Amino acid sequence: MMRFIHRLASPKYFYDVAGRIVPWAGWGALILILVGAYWGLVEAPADYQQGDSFRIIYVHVPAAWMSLFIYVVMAAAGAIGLVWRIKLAEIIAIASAPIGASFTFLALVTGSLWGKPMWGTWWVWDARLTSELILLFLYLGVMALYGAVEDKRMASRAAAILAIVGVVNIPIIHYSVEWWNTLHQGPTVTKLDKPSIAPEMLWPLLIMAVGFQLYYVATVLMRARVELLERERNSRWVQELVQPR
Amino acid sequence: MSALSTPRAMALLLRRDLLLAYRRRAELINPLLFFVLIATLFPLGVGADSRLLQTAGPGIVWVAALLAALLSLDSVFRSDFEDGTLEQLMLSAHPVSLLVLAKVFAHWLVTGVPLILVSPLIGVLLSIPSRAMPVLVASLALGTPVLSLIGAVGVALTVGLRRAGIILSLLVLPLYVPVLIFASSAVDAASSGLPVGPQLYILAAMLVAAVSLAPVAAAASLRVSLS
Amino acid sequence: MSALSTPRAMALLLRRDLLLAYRRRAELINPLLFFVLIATLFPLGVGADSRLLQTAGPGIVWVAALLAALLSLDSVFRSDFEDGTLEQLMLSAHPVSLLVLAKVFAHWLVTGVPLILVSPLIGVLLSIPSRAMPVLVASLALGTPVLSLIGAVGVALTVGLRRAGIILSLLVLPLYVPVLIFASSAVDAASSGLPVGPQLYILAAMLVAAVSLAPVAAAASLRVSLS
Amino acid sequence: MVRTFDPNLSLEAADLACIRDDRVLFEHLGFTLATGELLMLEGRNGSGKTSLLRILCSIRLPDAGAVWWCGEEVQRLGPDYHEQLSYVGHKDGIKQDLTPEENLRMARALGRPSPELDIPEALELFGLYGFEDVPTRTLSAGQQRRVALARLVATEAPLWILDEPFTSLDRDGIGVFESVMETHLERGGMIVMTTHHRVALEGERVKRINLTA
Amino acid sequence: MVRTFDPNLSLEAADLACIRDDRVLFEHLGFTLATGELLMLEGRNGSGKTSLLRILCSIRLPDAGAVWWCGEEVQRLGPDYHEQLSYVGHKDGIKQDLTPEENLRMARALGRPSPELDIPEALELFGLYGFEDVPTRTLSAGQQRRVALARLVATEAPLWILDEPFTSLDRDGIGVFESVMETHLERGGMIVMTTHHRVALEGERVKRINLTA
Ligand code: HEM
Ligand SMILES: Nc1ncnc2c1ncn2[C@@H]1O[C@H](COP(=O)(O)OP(=O)(O)OP(=O)(O)O)[C@@H](O)[C@H]1O
Ligand SMILES: Nc1ncnc2c1ncn2[C@@H]1O[C@H](COP(=O)(O)OP(=O)(O)OP(=O)(O)O)[C@@H](O)[C@H]1O
Ligand SMILES: [Mg+2]
Ligand SMILES: [Mg+2]
Repeated sequence: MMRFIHRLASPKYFYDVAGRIVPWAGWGALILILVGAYWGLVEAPADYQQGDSFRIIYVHVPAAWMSLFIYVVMAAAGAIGLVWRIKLAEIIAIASAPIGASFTFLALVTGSLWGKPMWGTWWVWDARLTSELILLFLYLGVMALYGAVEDKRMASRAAAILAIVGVVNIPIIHYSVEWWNTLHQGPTVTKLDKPSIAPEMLWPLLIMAVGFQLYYVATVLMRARVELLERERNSRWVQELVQPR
Repeated sequence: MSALSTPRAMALLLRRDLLLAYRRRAELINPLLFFVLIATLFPLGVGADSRLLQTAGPGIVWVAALLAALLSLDSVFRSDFEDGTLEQLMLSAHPVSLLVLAKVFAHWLVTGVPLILVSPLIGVLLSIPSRAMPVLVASLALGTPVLSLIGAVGVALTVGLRRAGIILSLLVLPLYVPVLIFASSAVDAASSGLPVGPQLYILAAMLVAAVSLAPVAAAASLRVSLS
Repeated sequence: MSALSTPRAMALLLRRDLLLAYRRRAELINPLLFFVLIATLFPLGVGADSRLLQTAGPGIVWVAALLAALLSLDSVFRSDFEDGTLEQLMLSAHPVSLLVLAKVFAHWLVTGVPLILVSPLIGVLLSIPSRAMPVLVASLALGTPVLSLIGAVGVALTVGLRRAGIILSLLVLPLYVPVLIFASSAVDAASSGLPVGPQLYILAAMLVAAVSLAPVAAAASLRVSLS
Repeated sequence: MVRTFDPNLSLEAADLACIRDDRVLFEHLGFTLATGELLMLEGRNGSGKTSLLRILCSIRLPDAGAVWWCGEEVQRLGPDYHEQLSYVGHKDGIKQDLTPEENLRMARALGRPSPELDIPEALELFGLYGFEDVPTRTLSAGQQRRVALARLVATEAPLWILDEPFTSLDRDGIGVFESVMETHLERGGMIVMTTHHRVALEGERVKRINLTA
Repeated sequence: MVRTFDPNLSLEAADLACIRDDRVLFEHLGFTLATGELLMLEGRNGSGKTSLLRILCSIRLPDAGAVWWCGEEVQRLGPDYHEQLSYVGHKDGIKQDLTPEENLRMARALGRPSPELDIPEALELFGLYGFEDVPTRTLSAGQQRRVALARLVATEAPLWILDEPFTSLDRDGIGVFESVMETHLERGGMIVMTTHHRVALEGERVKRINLTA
């Protein structure tokens, strides 16, 4: 097991493995998202209260979940990179930031599109919405800090520290609907015992969620490979790789 | 002769920073002045409708406090970085996180405490009811150290960057938001005669967390920024 | 070869400052973000009552603009002072006041213009009615250059006098107040459907006065600060 | 043909005094410098060399006396005097975020561009070939100093005022800069400088003022 | 009786590498320094001397290799290693608003106070008598450098790491500091330094590494 981890941490091995995973994850994501979208947007029954506007749930909820999930991954990878000085972890962390920021943005946009018919306004300053907006700023902060530091090794370590500090925001987002009584929907899907949602609605939602996951895996590995090539451009294996054979 | 004990070194560092602040005593009242100016600019910009002011009052005081803290943050490490004394701190015989704690404490004494002292006056200017004043002071007393502590991490991360002033605010302001929300909601609640215990407890918990975590994070950030 | 013509030197200086800003393009959007952050902090602190926001909106936008200008001001001369390039400017073959004008113009392009462009968005967040948007934009277009110009004088004074931090706040913010008052009253008037001509004319007059006087004052202050 | 400067130029100072915190650094100091001459200011740390140079540049006002350029008081000449001089102080006076090339371009915009050397040549002369387009902040202390000195040859000013120009330079760098000064004097330029190093320039054209004495 | 340092101290480095912006500044660099020895780093501007010194201080991480103090890796020793060293870099590391005396007091708080010299004596040694209680900002460049160097003798650390300590010093100042280094080595101290000046210390105890080669 340790040997496997050690091998995976070697840049060249990671580069090859990631290269093989990317197409699988990419195609998987595409198929699942298409299936989920068809099922959700066309097949699933309309909600008895909200009519068709509820269908935005199939984008909003997975995107919102991803925005939280990716942040945790980023902070964890950052911490690993910081403590054990593993270059790959640093790269994964920094490659995640823009993806996470886009999902956050997507969650915000779909949420406020949904808010207009539901609450009659694009935006209210309630706890969940505010904390999600803060999440966007945190992502932007991580990216800005990374961009501002010249030496990329230092930059990723600085960005990692910021990401770790920002983790406090995650439980706030998640529990905000319970801690404060807010306009936003309480937990519907993620209640442990029994989800209070019809199974015909749940399945496409879960398929979309898995599709988004695979999309993340594919893009983060792609970004990580690029970043890796750039950082290791002087090493022997990269030189051999780009040498025309 | 062996090295001084760490608490003694911290005390000396605190003394040094206070001395430096005293040497620049004309600048000392700057954050304070800024605080007062913002709090008075708002009525000018917003118009002097006193019912409006009363609702907005606690928010304005707290936003002003937050910006005053933000503006004075730079002084925590910036000048030490520029003249090379920060390197000397990092190479000292004591744990860096404790030295950072001493520096942050000095910063709070110089910028936070005056705000607390002058806040009742501002409260009057913004027609905050007098029964809410003790809560206003208490929320500032619990909240401003948190601002200094979180800010120190941000400054430590950006100290190597030129013109970091604004990137700093991008990093730090999101983390300030919870403090702002709980503190101003405490004052709001007090103005309406509601209990304020929960909010103040949460602020106290934030303070404890910040005191124990922020110095470590700031020390790690400094190590990254300097190398 | 003889010296370049002064307009050409100004153009080159402008280009240099824009280039410097571009080099730090990650930081370029920062005054903007700061502006957005402040404008969002207020609803958080004040509470989300939309009627309240609507009355306070123009004031908040303008106070945010003013603070964003104030915070970014330092970059006009401070870093030039610290690395010695300001000395080189003072020793150049061209009138210093015109070089100052070029630098201030660069500052405005980098910090003021983005604010103007993004202000409608902030207006929406703060529920400013859409008929007042053009006036909001116009007031910012006339007002932000004045902020940069007045600020430049303040910074020119503070850059050398070590303890002049106080002068910056004392001198600059009060001078900003008229801009703030006329601009936010223009937006207020527009929201209520009243004519806004007088306020905008006054802002324009301020702009003309500032363009002609501030560079000279700033140049003189720099000369004092450096010796 | 090597261009030469107008042979009638002159820098004169009379009765200069500088007082800092009640301490008289120097008094009744005067000199005349003609084309092709070098004035070497000597003196211990804290004897007032930097203060004197800043007075000669007209950045600082003297506490007594005055400085004349070609017979006119420098305070009154203003930009016309500044056009004639290049100053390299203790601080390098370069922007860390710009590349050496951009820094020199700016210097040429503020002064008079040199008709002989363009920017790449000036950088090459100071051994900065290959570094012309990286941000100056990533250069070493000595390389940054070289950029500051390259400003002197990329612009054309008869009067150079140099405050310890050799700081941080390695031996090669010192050699290069000595020959640059040599050429400048031969072309009829003037130099006022301080240094704690021994300088290879000698002869009649080198005047010395010791501020410690 | 002159106190001496523990004779078993040693500073070792092996296989060090430093890479900046794709350029390998040095690789496979190693040395061992015992008590009483001086390591002189030589090399042209930009050859990586400052970078190496910062790695030795543990301010910067090496891109490969490691540094050991008495057999333990310095990254892991942390403050225990820092207690053993004094660093004077390109920047003076003094607060301009404090007086020289206050600056030294702080240095003694951060490191180990010297049992032999108190603060006035250390300042006197560097010719700063009479300047001990003015703000350091009003001192000249060379006087400020002297304050930074006085830190070395006001504290007691066996290992001195010096980046061009002679910058801005006049000849007197250089002489004084050379004799201070001499004494330090005789007491069993160690020095790692760079300079572009010729230094009067010679003999077996002086090792040299040239980074340009
Ligand atoms: C800009 C506006 C909005 C934002 C920023 C936002 C944000 C979020 C976030 C971050 C989550 C994930 C929470 C977690 O997993 O802990 C979430 C979940 C959810 N949101 Fe929204 N939301 C917005 C508007 C809306 C609207 C208008 C509705 C519908 C009325 C809605 C319905 C839901 C539902 C049903 C969930 C799933 C809850 C669960 O079971 O976890 N959201 N939203
Ligand atoms: N912050 C930095 N970022 C990137 N590269 C840097 C940085 N600092 C230095 N370098 C590079 O490292 C090289 C070595 O710099 P260093 O300061 O170690 O040189 P040095 O030997 O001390 O030179 P000098 O004699 O001029 O002080 C320089 O050529 C520079 O290009
Ligand atoms: N800003 C200042 N305010 C007050 N006094 C000053 C200031 N700068 C310098 N002095 C005083 O003037 C004296 C001369 O300083 P100056 O910098 O001219 O010396 P210098 O001859 O250039 O020395 P060095 O060889 O160290 O560069 C110093 O001893 C100092 O006390
Ligand atoms: Mg000097
Ligand atoms: Mg160096």
